[in-house]
Amino acid sequence: MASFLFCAAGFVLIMVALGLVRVLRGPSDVDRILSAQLIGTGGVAVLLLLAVATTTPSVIDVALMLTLLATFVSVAFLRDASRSETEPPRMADRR
Amino acid sequence: MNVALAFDLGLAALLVAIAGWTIAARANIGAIVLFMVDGLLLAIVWVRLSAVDVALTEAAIGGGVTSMLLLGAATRLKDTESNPEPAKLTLLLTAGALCALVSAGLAAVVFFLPDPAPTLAPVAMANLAETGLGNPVAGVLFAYRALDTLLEKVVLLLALVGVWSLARDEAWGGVPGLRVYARPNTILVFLAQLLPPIGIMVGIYMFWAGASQPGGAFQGGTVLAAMWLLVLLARLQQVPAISLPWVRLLLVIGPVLFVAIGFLGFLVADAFLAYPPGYAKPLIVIAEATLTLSIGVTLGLLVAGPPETRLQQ
Amino acid sequence: MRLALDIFTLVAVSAGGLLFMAGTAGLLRFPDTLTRLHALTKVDNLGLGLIVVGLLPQVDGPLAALKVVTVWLLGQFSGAIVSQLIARAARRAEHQQ
Amino acid sequence: MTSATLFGYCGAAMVGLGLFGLITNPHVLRKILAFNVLGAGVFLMFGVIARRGAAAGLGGDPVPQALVITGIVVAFSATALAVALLVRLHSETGQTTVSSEDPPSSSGQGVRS
Repeated sequence: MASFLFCAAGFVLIMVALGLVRVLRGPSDVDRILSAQLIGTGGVAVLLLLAVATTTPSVIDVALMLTLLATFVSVAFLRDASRSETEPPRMADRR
Repeated sequence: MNVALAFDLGLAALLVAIAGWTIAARANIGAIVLFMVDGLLLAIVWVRLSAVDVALTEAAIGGGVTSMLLLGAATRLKDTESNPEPAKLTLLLTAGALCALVSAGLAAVVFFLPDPAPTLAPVAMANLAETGLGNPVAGVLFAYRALDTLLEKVVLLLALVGVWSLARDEAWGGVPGLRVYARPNTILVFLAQLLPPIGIMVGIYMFWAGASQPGGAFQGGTVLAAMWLLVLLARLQQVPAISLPWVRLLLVIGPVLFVAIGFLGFLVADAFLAYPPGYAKPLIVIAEATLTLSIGVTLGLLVAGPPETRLQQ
Repeated sequence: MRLALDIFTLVAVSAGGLLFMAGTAGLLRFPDTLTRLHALTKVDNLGLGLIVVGLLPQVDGPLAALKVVTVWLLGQFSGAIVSQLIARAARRAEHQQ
Repeated sequence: MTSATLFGYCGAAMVGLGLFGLITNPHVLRKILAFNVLGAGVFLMFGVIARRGAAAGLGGDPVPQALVITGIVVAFSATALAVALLVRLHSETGQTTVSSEDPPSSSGQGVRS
């Protein structure tokens, strides 16, 4: 069973890595965050598979951490993606 | 061929390929997204190297707050995106050759590492029982190398002082220039109301579980920082001015308590940061709890950046 | 019984992996941001979900199982909201062009 | 070849790549990014040494692992400081690059007198 889970983890890893081509192509920053979101989910899946394959339950905590932080980064990124075109950054030196 | 080794081979190839792509990518935003992905892969690599504590830290920092910091900076500097003149070919070739040489040297070091490898693991384990901790990494951080851990928190504070000192004179003591969402966004507010309670629970769990299994103050503090920033981004709370007393108090309470415990060591044990026998675990847990809080606030303010608008009176 | 559970894991995890493949294909092949987002959400919910369900018989102890399910629920919840935010950002970018 | 040495070569390659980016890319933000890649490579080599020192029932030597955790924290602090410096540099002079050929001109758009 462990070897199968390793294979599955490797397969998911390769699949989401292929999705990274979207980062290269864009065209917009929103498309870039899409592939980051995909690889975030893929990373969580890989970590869960590894946690079971190597019977180290504490690895599940890493997946939990990743889920929380990936959400946070996506939110931060979308702030930048939706804002950069609409208004200039607020700066103290525009006096 | 062993399946695990095949997986590692693929992981390693992907890691190096994406690292190279991060360096070579044309657009700044693209490079940062790739860097974030590399952080995620590194977390998986640390799991494969049986270093779950480090994997937690890397997932929180490399994939999380560092990326957010760099993304914020990249958006601000967006108008300067285009690279005016690419580096000269001779420079590229020379630098490439020299860097390849450095890599080759390091690879040789890895190849010629002594066998059997020297290790401190038995020594660390032998005395771990005295600290009452079950997690050897926490034991190293808070018992054998406590001074390092203390100074690491001081470095965080010094970096924050450095960031703040980049403020303009008239903005000193004011509100950090963290850019929040421009208009109120109901879905985001919903997320920022629901996720932080879960996140705070995870943060407390990280530090609490850190005594006996992978986790610890730093990982917990990072989660707290991320959740706080989420609340600020959604405009549920105003970004606080850096001169507010509670901000200053939260920043220093962890390190100050840790130093106090250190000096207590002079009185009841023999040396600075020595824990009295039998009290090691409660003292470490108290120090870690306050450090978690301080680290959370410090990281959040480091990401928020220097103050930009003056205090409204 | 053990064999049945193992086969269940095999099937569910494989299906999850295939969904990841489908998601990647969608991300690369679909013509615009919103349809790509559509492909992505399937992976977020069902792909991860199938892998989690498939892993459940294999984890040792109810606590670990609970944590795995928590990861999935958290991922699904935040995935849904982030998708909404992505869609809004994409719409706004479209209007500006 | 074991997994540990494999990741060791990986770390060595990342150090080289990071160094290359640090030297050749004039954009400061990219230099900061490259510096982080370099640092990640160094940490990875530490991790390999930790993994090879697996003993006493542990998967790795906890001392290098603890050092890496401290290192990641310090690298983050340095990155935050560098980013703040860069943003200030940009708001003062409008520049985001450093280059050896042309010294920063004093006619930058935003220089305050």
